[in-house]
Amino acid sequence: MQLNRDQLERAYRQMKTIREFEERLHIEIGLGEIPGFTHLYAGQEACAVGVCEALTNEDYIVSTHRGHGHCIAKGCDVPGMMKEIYGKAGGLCDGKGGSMHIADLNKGMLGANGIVGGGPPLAVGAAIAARNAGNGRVAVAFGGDGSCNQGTVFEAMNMAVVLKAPVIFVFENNGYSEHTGVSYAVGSGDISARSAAFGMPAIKADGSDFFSVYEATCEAVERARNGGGPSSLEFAICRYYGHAEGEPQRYRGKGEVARLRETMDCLTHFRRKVGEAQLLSPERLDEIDVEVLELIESSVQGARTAPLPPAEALFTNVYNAY
Amino acid sequence: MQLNRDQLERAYRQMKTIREFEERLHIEIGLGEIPGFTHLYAGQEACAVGVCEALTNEDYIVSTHRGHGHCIAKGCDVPGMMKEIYGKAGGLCDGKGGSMHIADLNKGMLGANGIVGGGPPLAVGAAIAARNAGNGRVAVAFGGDGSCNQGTVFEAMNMAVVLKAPVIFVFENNGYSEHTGVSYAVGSGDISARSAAFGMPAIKADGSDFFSVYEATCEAVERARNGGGPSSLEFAICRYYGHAEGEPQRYRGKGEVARLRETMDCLTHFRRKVGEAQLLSPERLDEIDVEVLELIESSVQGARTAPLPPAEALFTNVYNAY
Amino acid sequence: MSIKSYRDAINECLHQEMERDVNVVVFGEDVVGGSGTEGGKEAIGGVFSLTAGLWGKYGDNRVFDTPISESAIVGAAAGAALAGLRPVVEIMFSDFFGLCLDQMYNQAAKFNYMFGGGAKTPMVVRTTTGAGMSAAAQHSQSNYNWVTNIPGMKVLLPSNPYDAKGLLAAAIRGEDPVVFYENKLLYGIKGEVPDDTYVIPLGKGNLTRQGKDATIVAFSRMVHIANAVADRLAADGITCDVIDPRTTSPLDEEMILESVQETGRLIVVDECNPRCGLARDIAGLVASQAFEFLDAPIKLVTPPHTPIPFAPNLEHAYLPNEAKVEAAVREALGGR
Amino acid sequence: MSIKSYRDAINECLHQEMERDVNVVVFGEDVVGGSGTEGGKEAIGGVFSLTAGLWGKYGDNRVFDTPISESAIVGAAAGAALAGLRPVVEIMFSDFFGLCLDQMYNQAAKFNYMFGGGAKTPMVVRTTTGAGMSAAAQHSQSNYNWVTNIPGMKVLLPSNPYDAKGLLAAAIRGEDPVVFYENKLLYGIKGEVPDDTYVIPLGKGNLTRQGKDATIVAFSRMVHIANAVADRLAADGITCDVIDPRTTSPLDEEMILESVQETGRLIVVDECNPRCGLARDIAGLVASQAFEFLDAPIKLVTPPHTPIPFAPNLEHAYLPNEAKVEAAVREALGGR
Ligand SMILES: Cc1ncc(C[n+]2csc(CCOP(=O)(O)OP(=O)(O)O)c2C)c(N)n1
Ligand SMILES: Cc1ncc(C[n+]2csc(CCOP(=O)(O)OP(=O)(O)O)c2C)c(N)n1
Ligand SMILES: [Mg+2]
Ligand SMILES: [Mg+2]
Repeated sequence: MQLNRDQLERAYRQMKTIREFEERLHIEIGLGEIPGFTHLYAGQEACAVGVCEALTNEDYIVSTHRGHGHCIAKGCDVPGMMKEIYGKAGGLCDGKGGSMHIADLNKGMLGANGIVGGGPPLAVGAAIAARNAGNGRVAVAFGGDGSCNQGTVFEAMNMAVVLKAPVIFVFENNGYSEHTGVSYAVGSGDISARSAAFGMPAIKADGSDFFSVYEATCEAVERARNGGGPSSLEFAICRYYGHAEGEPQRYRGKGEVARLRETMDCLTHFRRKVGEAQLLSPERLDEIDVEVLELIESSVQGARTAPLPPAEALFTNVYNAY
Repeated sequence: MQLNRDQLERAYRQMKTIREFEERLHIEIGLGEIPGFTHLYAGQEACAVGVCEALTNEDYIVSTHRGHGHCIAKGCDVPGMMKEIYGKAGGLCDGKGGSMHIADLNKGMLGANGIVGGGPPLAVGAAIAARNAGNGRVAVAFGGDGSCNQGTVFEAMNMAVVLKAPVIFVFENNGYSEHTGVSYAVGSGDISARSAAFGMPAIKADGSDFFSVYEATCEAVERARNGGGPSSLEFAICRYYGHAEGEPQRYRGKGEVARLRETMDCLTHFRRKVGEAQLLSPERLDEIDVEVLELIESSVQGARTAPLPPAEALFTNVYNAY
Repeated sequence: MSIKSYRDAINECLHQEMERDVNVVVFGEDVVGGSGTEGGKEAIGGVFSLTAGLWGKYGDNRVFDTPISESAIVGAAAGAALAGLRPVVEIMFSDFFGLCLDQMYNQAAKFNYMFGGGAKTPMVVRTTTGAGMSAAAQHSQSNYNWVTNIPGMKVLLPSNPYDAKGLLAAAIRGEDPVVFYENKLLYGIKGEVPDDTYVIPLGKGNLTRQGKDATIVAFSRMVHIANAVADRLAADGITCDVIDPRTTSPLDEEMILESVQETGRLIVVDECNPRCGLARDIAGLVASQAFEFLDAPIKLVTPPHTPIPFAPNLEHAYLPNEAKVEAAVREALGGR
Repeated sequence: MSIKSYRDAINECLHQEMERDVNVVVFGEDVVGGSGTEGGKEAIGGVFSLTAGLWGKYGDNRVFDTPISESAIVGAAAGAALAGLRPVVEIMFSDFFGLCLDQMYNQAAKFNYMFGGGAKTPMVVRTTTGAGMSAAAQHSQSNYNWVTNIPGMKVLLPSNPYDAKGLLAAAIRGEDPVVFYENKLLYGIKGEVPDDTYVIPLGKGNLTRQGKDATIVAFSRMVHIANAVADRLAADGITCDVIDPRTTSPLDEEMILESVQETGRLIVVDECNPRCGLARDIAGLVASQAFEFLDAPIKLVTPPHTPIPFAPNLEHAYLPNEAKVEAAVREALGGR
């Protein structure tokens, strides 16, 4: 589980890419450039990247309405994502899915999902496929603290235990489901204990610390690959923006977001840790920052200038064959 | 929680009534007298009666596909039940519901339910109504070991905790959901621990012992009436007949049912306990037995000779007002 | 009487009905907003602000947030209704009905029938419907055809602020389960709405335009399209009846059949996907019960048999619009 | 070729498809039966015995029982399909779709569209449909109209053993999600079924009777009623086309429209509740696309807009039957 230099650089690059992708979207949405509902992942980067760094390209993930981070962490093409979110031809889904349905099956990214709790049953299925193929793949079901109250999620956890399916249920606990606090909506308040009661190991970790996330995930992945069945991981993290863009966040504490950005920022943590351990130099990280910003800028330009999806796209892909 | 003589007699009478009702249905179904699917409650009587003895007429219960016992224990009219199960006019639901939908709202019996997991959300609602009315009523959601894997049941438990609703979730663990064993289908194997993980007290007791069931329920009812929110009760019990009538039970152990009838019978237990404690005499119990058999016989005769529902009943009761 | 938005008309109705009857309760995800947060309750007041101010007036027991548990929300409404309350619950998007339809289909809608009468289940499921906001495939759908199919459910589709208030009041005061579909694109439209309470009887359509050449039946937002087309055609000397049935179940069959008897031509405009949607339902009604009055093929204007695409240009092509409806009417009139 | 029951035809198909393709897996509640019991696995072999013998041949990984978790069953099928398997899952009664429709409606059916192509979701949801067993309001319903409404879902309604085997094979070998509705009352009927595997293309109707006076379109068990009526009327010199569309989506519109063009009269017999069901769907199709060929009002024979009553006499009155269909045909023929 020792991370080499390449891995650390990739991890930082991905976290930074997610951050800048979302910061830029925040601006673009404000300018009215982006159609539809968009849920930004800014603040939660260490979670997506820590989890996906423990996976291979062949492993599966199912995502949520807040899916950009998971996409980038799983290696999806960033300019293609931007086009998708702009609803343009050449987007990851040819502009037909948008932010809430962004997917790339070739990367094992089985889709963002507009249905809270829609993903975990899919992950159980993908895990069964992996089990049957004996290919050692695992499936990760991302979800939020709010999703853990949805019946489908409980069903999926129980079924994964019953079938010993190599699934990892990741709960990103950012404290809110829309405008409701986790302390209100989650009976017992303890998501992990609920998972554990279905008969699977359940670990809690600091989701703003890439290394904690990565380690917890590696353990769960190893168990899953070795036939040990499902695990549950709960990561405490913070959401920097509103539930969806355009939402005034009046339910948040005074100065809460500023404080979180100040004290809990995963990029700052990462920089400090790799700096202290002399693993990556600030200069190298700064270089990456510049490259990331260039990528985001060119992605936005690419998306803006991309053509609209052709009219006939309305009618295609309903069936594979009729 | 001390039971007086009347209560004990009533409890015995109800358990015996359920037993004889089901034994007789078993025969009638064999004779082809009863239409549809019927799930017999024989063997589980102490559970329904122990729970309902802790309730008043005003409290609510929601039942399952295996609902006859809950009905009788809640005080529903036995001849009316028999007519209903025969699909006759004058049945508890005018012959329109049948065994799987038998109900009597005047007795707080909100219906058997053909949907596994259909009932618990209803119980939460009834409990909210009680909470708002401040009338001290509670709602009991009966369910089986198999039902505890249904997402709706988890949702209901969590919501009851969140809303501090006076609900009692009763899991009658008879070891089987249809032809599947509880050890296979329930991840962790521990239904109560799963309830507890939602943040409510969860108690296990011997479901073949009326007194254990009654005591556990009293405790939960008291908590609920006093604003203490939901509880979960898991009772280990045995089912004497097949999942539904006509099913050969090849999944059961050799001689399992005979052994259970021999060693775990709730009526035998009850008789022994009240005998040892000299609370009710065997003679009195024998008298009750005779009365019960008479009631069942006359109910069957009444059902057989009752007229069919009138043709226009097809069209009534779809709406209260159109 | 004053000018109010569709949103405000609904909110006002909720306030007045809660005031009128202590048994009316409101719950759902974020209908209060802010539960369990530092900002505190009603920090937000409902995702689409339909329930704003209710908690402040009626308190915790009558207005409360729930976890994300659609089945339990609808089921709790049904159980509470059986036990004497009149719950008005919110399912944020009707697209989520696939998670909670059982509680409508097998429970609430059937109690009265299965129990042989005597079961009152006065509950309202408020939900949103309709495309046009680039909300993509899972947040834009129209599925009132499913619920219309369920005996025992009443289905309401207000197309304007006046109807929204009056139909909702009728739903809340009735004894049957109701699904009340609010069109997201209509929240901002304005119209005359009495300040006092009033009830629009369920099953009575609204003849929004009168004419003699063709009958246009349209649902929810489509009514506005139909009206605009009727107005434009009137300038060309073609006049149409436009019928807004307002409720799909019960349905004002009489109004539709009588109109077709006069005009001999029917155009149905509906946002459901075409197969087994409301357009074919109405067409089937008329083709079986007023066939002899029909002078031309029935014209159906619906989206195609595809999911709803995200890209705005595709979504626009997906939806019925004035041009499509006008073309359909002209075709029904043999190319006039 | 030999005589097999509808049940055995389905079971044989499952055996052959599992043999043919290692990616075919079967799971659901009690499809093996006996998991976690003393009697042991396959002590039972599926509640309706459709999956008997599969576990014994193909083992734990390919045939397994699940907990009572309909959403997770259908969702796991969709996820497994995306990841390369061809799951055939069982939802014991389609009446339970209110619990798991989301995974068909918002997930499986939409992947390919939402993801801009490239998503194959070859999965089959086998389920039961139909009244007539006194199984009452929650175990007798016909809801294939809902699923027919969903773009991306294919919907199969075999009416006989031959179709059951051939349609199921086509479903399993296709790349799209399919709901396969088995009529409980047909399990015992027998017919000629080839021993080898074969495929019936989806979207091709079956003309089960040929005639010139009227077209009867009927679904699932209703096909047998329609055939019997056609035979009886033939003795009176009235001949009918009887069309069994076999699949409601895709639908063989051509066969229906062509037949009506010849006969000028349409009767639709369907077991869905009437509103937004298949009867009005077909009527809407014909009234909009073959209106000029119609010589009489379209006749629809369906149950009433009520839940399904338990009492056998009421259930009998609820269902379409030969007398009702014959009366409808004669009425369409102006009382002949
Ligand atoms: C079934 C369903 N119910 C409700 C919603 C509306 N909704 C979207 S996201 C969300 C909150 C989810 O909270 P959480 O799981 O904590 O994820 P987060 O937004 O915090 O990432 C809700 C209620 C939905 N999309 N799907
Ligand atoms: C939603 C749903 N799924 C499946 C069924 C079929 N079914 C009826 S009872 C049952 C088993 C229930 O087991 P359990 O909860 O243990 O109750 P028991 O039969 O033992 O009383 C099943 C699978 C159903 N009726 N409803
Ligand atoms: Mg959250
Ligand atoms: Mg059981």
